[in-house]
Amino acid sequence: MIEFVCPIVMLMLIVAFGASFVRVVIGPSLPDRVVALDMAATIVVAIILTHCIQSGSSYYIPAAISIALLSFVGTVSLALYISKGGSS
Amino acid sequence: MEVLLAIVIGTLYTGGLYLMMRRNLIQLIIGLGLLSHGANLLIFTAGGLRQGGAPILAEGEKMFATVPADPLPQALILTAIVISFAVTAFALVLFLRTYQAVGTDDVDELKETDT
Amino acid sequence: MLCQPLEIESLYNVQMAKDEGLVIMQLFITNLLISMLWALLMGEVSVGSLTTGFVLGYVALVLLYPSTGKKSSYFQKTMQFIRFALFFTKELLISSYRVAKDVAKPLPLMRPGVIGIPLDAETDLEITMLANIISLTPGTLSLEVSPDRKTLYIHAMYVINPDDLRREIKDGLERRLLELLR
Amino acid sequence: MIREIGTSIFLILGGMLTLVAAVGVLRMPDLFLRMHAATKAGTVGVSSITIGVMIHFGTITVTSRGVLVIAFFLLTAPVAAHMIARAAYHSGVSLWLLTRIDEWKTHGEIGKEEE
Amino acid sequence: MTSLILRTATRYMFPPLLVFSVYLLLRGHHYPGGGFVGGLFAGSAFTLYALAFNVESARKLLRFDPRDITAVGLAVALASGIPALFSGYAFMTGTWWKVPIRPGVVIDVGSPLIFDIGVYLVVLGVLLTLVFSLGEEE
Amino acid sequence: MILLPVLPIIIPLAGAILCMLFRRNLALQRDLALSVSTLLLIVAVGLMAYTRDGTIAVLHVGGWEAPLGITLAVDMLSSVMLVLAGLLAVAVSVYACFDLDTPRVKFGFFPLMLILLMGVNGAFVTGDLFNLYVCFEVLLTASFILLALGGERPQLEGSIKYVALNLLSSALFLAGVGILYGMAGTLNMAELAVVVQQGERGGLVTMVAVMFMMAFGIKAGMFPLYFWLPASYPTPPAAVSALFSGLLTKVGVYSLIRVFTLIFCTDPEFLHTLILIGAGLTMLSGVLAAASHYEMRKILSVHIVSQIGYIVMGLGLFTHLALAGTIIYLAHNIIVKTNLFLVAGAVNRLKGTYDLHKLGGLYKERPGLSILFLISAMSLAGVPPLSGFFAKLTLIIAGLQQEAWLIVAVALIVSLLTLYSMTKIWAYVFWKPAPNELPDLNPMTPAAWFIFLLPMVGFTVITIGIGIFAGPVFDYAQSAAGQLMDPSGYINAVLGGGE
Amino acid sequence: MFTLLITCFFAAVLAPWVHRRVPKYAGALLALVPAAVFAWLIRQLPMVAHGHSVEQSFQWVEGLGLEFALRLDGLGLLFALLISGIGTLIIFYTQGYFKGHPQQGRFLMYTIAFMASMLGVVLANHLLVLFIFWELTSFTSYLLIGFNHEDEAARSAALQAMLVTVLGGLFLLAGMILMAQATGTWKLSEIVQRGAELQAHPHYLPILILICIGAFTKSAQFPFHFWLPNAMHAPTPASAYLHSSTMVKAGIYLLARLHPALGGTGEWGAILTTIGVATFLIGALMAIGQSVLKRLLAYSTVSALGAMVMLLGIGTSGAIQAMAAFVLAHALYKATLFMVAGGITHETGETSVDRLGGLRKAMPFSFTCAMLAGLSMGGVMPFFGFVAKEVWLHALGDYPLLLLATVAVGATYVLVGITVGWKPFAGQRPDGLHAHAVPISMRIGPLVLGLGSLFLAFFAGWIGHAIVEPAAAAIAAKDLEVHLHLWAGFNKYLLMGIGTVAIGLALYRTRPVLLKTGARLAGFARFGPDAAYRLILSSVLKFAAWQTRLLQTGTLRHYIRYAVLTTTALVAAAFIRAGGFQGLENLSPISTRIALVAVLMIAAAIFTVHSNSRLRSILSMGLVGYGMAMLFTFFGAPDLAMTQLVIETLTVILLALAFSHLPPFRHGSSMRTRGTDLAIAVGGGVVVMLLVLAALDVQTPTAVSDYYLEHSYKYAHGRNVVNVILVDFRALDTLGEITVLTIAALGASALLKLRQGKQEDKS
Ligand code: NA
Ligand code: NA
Repeated sequence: MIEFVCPIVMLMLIVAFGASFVRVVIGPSLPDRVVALDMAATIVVAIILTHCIQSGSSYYIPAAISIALLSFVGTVSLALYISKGGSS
Repeated sequence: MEVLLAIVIGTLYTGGLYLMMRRNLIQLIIGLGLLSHGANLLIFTAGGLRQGGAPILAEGEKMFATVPADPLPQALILTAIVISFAVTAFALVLFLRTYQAVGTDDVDELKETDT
Repeated sequence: MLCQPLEIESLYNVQMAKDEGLVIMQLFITNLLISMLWALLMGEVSVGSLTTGFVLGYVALVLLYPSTGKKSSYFQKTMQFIRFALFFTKELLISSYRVAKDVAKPLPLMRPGVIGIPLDAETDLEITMLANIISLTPGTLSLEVSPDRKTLYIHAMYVINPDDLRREIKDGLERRLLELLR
Repeated sequence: MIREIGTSIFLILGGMLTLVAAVGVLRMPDLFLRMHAATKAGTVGVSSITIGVMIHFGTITVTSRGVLVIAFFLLTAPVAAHMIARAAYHSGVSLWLLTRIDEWKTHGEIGKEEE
Repeated sequence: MTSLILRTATRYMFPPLLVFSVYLLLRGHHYPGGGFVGGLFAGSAFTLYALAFNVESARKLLRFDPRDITAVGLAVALASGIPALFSGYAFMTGTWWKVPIRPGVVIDVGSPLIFDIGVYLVVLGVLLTLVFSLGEEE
Repeated sequence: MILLPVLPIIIPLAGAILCMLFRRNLALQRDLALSVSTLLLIVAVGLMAYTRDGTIAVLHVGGWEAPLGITLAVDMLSSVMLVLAGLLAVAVSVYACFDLDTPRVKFGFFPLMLILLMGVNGAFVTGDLFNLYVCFEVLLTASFILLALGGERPQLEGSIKYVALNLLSSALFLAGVGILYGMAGTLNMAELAVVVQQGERGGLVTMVAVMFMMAFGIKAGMFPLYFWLPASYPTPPAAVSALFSGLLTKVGVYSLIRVFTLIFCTDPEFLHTLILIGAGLTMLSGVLAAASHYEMRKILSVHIVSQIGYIVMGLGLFTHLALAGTIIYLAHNIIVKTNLFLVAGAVNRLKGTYDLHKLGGLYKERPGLSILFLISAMSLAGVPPLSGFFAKLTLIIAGLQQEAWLIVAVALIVSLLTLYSMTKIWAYVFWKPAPNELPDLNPMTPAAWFIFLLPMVGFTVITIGIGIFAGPVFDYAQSAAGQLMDPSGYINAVLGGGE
Repeated sequence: MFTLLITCFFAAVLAPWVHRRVPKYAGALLALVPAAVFAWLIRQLPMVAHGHSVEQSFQWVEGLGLEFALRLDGLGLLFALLISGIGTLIIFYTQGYFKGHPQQGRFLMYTIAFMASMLGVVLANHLLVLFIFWELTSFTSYLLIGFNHEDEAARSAALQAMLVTVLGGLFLLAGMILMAQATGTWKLSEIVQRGAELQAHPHYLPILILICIGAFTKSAQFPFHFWLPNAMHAPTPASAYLHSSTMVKAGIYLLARLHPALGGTGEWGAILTTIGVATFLIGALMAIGQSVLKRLLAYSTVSALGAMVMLLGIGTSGAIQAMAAFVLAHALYKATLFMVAGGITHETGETSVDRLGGLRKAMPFSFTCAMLAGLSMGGVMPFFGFVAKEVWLHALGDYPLLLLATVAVGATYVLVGITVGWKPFAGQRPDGLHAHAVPISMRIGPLVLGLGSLFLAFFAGWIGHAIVEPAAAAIAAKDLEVHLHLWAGFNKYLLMGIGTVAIGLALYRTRPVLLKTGARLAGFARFGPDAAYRLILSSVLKFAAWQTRLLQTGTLRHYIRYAVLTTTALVAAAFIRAGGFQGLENLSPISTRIALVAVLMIAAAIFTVHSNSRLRSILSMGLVGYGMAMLFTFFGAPDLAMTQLVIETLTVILLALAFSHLPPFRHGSSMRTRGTDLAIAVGGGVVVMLLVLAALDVQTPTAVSDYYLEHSYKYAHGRNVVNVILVDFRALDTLGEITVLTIAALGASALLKLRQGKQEDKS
């Protein structure tokens, strides 16, 4: 069952990643792109977690935690950059 | 699969090289970034792709049951990633200082030392 | 000053009476210990055994603690917490569902707007938790706390009547949250 | 078997919600609306997948880490959204055409001066 | 300019981040992680603090000059290669000691672990040196 | 051999760490740098003595025998390079005490210099291809900073080109390493040599070899990849330029030699011919560029390029004698070029400029300094019986033996043009009367001046010494070249289980 | 001999010190050194005259076959005697010439060093040793010509002389090496015995040409003669020594020395005779029109050198004898004339003959010496010049044209002799020309040599037997008898000699006309070799500047282009050479998720490149990083995925921190530039792609990794093999890596702090 579900979910997630990707590309404003990138990071976490199930190994979870935490720090720094009037 | 990844690597190198030939310092940095991605992926691909598990021995086991991914390229890439991060960080500061000292970020204008 | 940095000692400046807080903490730790003991007794440290142990421990504490002659809000808080968690989970699910619906819907049906909510929450923790929970609940998203810390500006997807929305948040979310935290 | 079903349900739920969030980010007309989608559906989606993982492995280590992932997401997603929102607002990102009311603008002028 | 919400969130995220970094460091030999990622995490925690508050308070929180941390880390990493010499082995040969942490439980502590601690300190120091000095740039 | 081969790496590292810890005590840093350099020299001489009879000093770092861990292997070529690096370090440390501005020292000149040495030495001793990459990055990063540290416009502009091209080179290098690992499944150079020799698809290995040629070619400063060098080398203070000119490009050359004698010698018809063509173009292009400059450091810098051509020529000829010539040339060039930069620095210290048009009359004012310059300059030009003569002579004999007429003709013409450039400096700076009397900028006491000149005197003595004792020097070079031409000794020492 | 050379060099090094200690008598003291050499040589005379030679040899560079081998035979002795004898006198002369000059010590140093080098040239018995000393003479001559280094003309003359002679030296070196390879020995004494072998060798002609060019440049043969007159910027003692009697004869010496090995063939005769005659005539022709004393002498020297080459080219026994005798005669009179000319200029400050006159009263001594030398030069009885000319004419008996030329040129020698030896002293002294007698130290040299020209003629027989004969024998490599006579009887050659003198006198009469013609001839100098030298030098410099401008453009893009293009071209060449791929079969099947990620990565990379906004670019690169992380995840690399993500984010943070201080993208390149760049970049990308596929084509088992996987837990106590590699198997890499990190941070913070410090300084 899981062998069947995982690839489907994985494909959904990659499509989702593609959607965020498009938003990063089309913007239009800088915050839009940052939001999209943050979304992409979230999706990467989801993908990594799904891969954990698919491959049956839990070693990737720290990677998921890492990105969960660090994408936040990254987003904050970009947000602060925008707040300071940073241009694109 | 490898052919596909080779194309990705080629694209990354192409993009990196192209950006390094642009006139902005920042594009130079980004170019270096793409180049380093390309190099890492290259090591990964050339080292042989195994869709096996991670090279981590499970708790309580003494031997790998199935052949996992090749750990050596991974270690090499880790080192390379870190080095490229360090160098990128320094280059960034260098470019920042250059911009402040010279007053331009146009690489084409930075030619005083060559003449 | 707003950006006054805090010393590391004050990182957990939980706004509670000190002795009361200590008691709650003691009880919680006791509860945890009981749960671990249970897991060890069962010979299997797993999510299931620990949860069972915790529930058992809680029941035991509820039964045994009054016999010490003391009183604690631990039990009340725990129940409040559980209730809040359930409420929050429900809101989360609803909000996700709403988003799914909205994403599928034609756009012109939305009526977004930015409104300000007067705050009863005072401490940093209260304000932050409120803002976060607002962001995670359906149709609303926290934007900014006013510099005087009296107003929270939020973005809402469906602003039919701003005052209704304000009331809904103040009576629903803020009240429950402050109950739990105070 | 039950475990497997549970895992699958949470996995599918999570995948769908994440997809919804991403489509929302793509489709919604303005930044704030996009953030609604990303923050809520995204967080719930990834949390759901995490629960799936927790159920699948069922060990204490995986569960505790899963809890950690969820907790971090619940804590960070709204804060990040808030940071972007205020940054966007300050940098003058325009609201959607149909936005009805903007109290921040009317009230906020005073606050801005104070800063 | 900083946000109250961010500051509060940072205060609550900071200790877990540090703990997580140490976890990554210590478990790195057996599980994904290690000194490098661990150090980056510790550094990220301080970076977040510097972003949420300011560089000065982050420096105060750190107490040591990040450059000193770097140097000490490098020294630790280098020194981890030396114990082997006393036993007549080549430089950097792993030396392992059995350390009883509880009765009946003995863990292996080796010079590679010390090396990894050095890496952790270096990475922490480096990241903070970069972030602090860039953040202080006018 | 549990320690010796790794000492050239860890001694400077330890020194650098101490310097970093005592960030504020500049005097201590200076003393540390000097003592560490001296120690390095002693260690290098020790290694040289150890490897003198053809033994190869092998250390399996971490006790992991080759090809599992990183194996350090010091042969005669390595040890001579180590000795030269040590000499240079001592000289530059002494010189730097006088010539460097306080801000530069304050912001870490000495630790950076030591780290640079660590990288350089590491490149000389390592027997592992990826470790070589790491060593390159160490020395490159240190050099980036040393270059840019002045913060002046030319230094920054120069370092941008330097950084960009050297990072490009690193990317090529890394790609080469990755591909070679993919092909051979090992990173140990000795084992790579074995695998590549046995491999069936030598042609594809040649492709990788070209990548390495390019990567090292950029670092070595070969045509048409050298343009970062004239843009950057003349910009920092003389102590730094001297360090760079003496060591950095030479590491590139060393790596070329190492890799193209040990691993990629399956297709010399293609590869070594390419190297030979590159060598010719390099020496010609460099010397022509030198002829068109009127700034002391610039002339010296582009001459580095030209000299690289000579050094690489021996590798391109790929005979025993030619490699011996390359080794002598390498040693000669490190000493002489460094010395010329130091003298240029001394001139600048006196007169505040490197511009040939603005300088003059120094022969009258400073005969001692003039003679130091003249001897080194003539040695560079190949005037007998100084070191440069024997280096060139060996290469030319080797070239004529191979009937490589064209490269010999180029080499001879270039040596004439080198003479032209050197006499140009001599005529403008020392002979010509000063256009307007420039006062001594930094008056020094005679004692200080003497110590300041000491490194230069030392190098000059060595230049003459190599000429006079050309016999033993040549014998050493020939034995070293023998080790390179027949790498089986190296391979056996590394793979044979060591001690 | 070795000791002699060492002593000489040592004396040279000590000269400045000696001068400082005893400024007044430095010359006299130092002259003792060459005098001692001379004495030693005289003692060897009998032995050498009997056909023996003195040899000495030390190993120097065994591996190269380089021995420090010296050999004194007849030829060497002739030259060595001249070098040390005239050297003694010149050094003594210097004492007066440079009286009170602060740099006299330096001059003495150069001169003695030169002398030692020159001795080395004629004593060397090893090609390379000869070459080494040969180059040293060029180098010391550079220092001597440029002695008045504040004078621009002196510097450029010094450079010219050096470039020309060193250029020749390089040809010579190549020739010597080829010769050694052809004969299998470096030893001159052995090479001269292998003439036949050498002449049969396919490299014979190249060797001959290379060596001739070397000799011709040194000996100022046409078309390389131009440097010699220009070298007259040297102080007179140097000119007298180097440019008349010694250095310029090094080339002659070399040709003479190699005559047994190379000579006797048609090529040898043709080359040497042609060039020799041309030089002989051109030198004489140019001498006619000169009025500057030293240039006049210089051109006549050029001519004389041509004569020597010509005689060598003829190569008969007679010609060789004549050459040897002429070398001696020429050295004696030419050095004298130079020294006298130097004396005149020293005392009057005047350089042109035509502004001189009537000095006989003021400088009677110089007048005497000048007359002695002038007469010898003119070939008048009873001077040694006459003796030499007799033999010379004899030797040319079979060559009527050359005889004619010799008579004509001989007449110009007469003219020169009179112009230098008579003209300044005769007639009226021009107004304002002050003169004193030269000091004693400046008298000895001219006197000894002038008288030598006279007395040697009377001992011609003995000289012929003791000195000329061994030299000629060495040149010819066979025993021959030399009979020199002051009076050889009344024959046609005597008549010719007398005729020569007569024509010379007539020429002197018409000198004003000749000068005008000469001035007109000088106009042709624009097309002469001197002009060619300047043209070549300036063209080389122009070309150098052009190529430097062309390549070193200062634009980073161009440098990257060169690098990428070269790499692309060469790798592609290697690929074609390798014959493409052969076994790309064992590729893994394509999985959808990886294909999707790959496509997204390519798209992200393209957008990174294409974006015209820096932040968009950075964010897209972040997406590439995420893609990398996903690939790492799919292919079993959790550590990598984690690190990649963390680094990616941190890079973005650092960039965001730095961006506040950097401007947005402003500068675009033209469409065409971008197109070219893109094409080049694509080339680079394709090459890398090919390389990856090449790596996959050569799949080999990865033994190292298998060991790691098997043993990392057992021996390194770690389950995470990647981490074990990093901290144990390859910990040294990691140590290097953290060092890079450390200094990068150190450097970045230093750069930033430096600026802050600078701003504080300003305010
Ligand atoms: Na997030
Ligand atoms: Na492979």
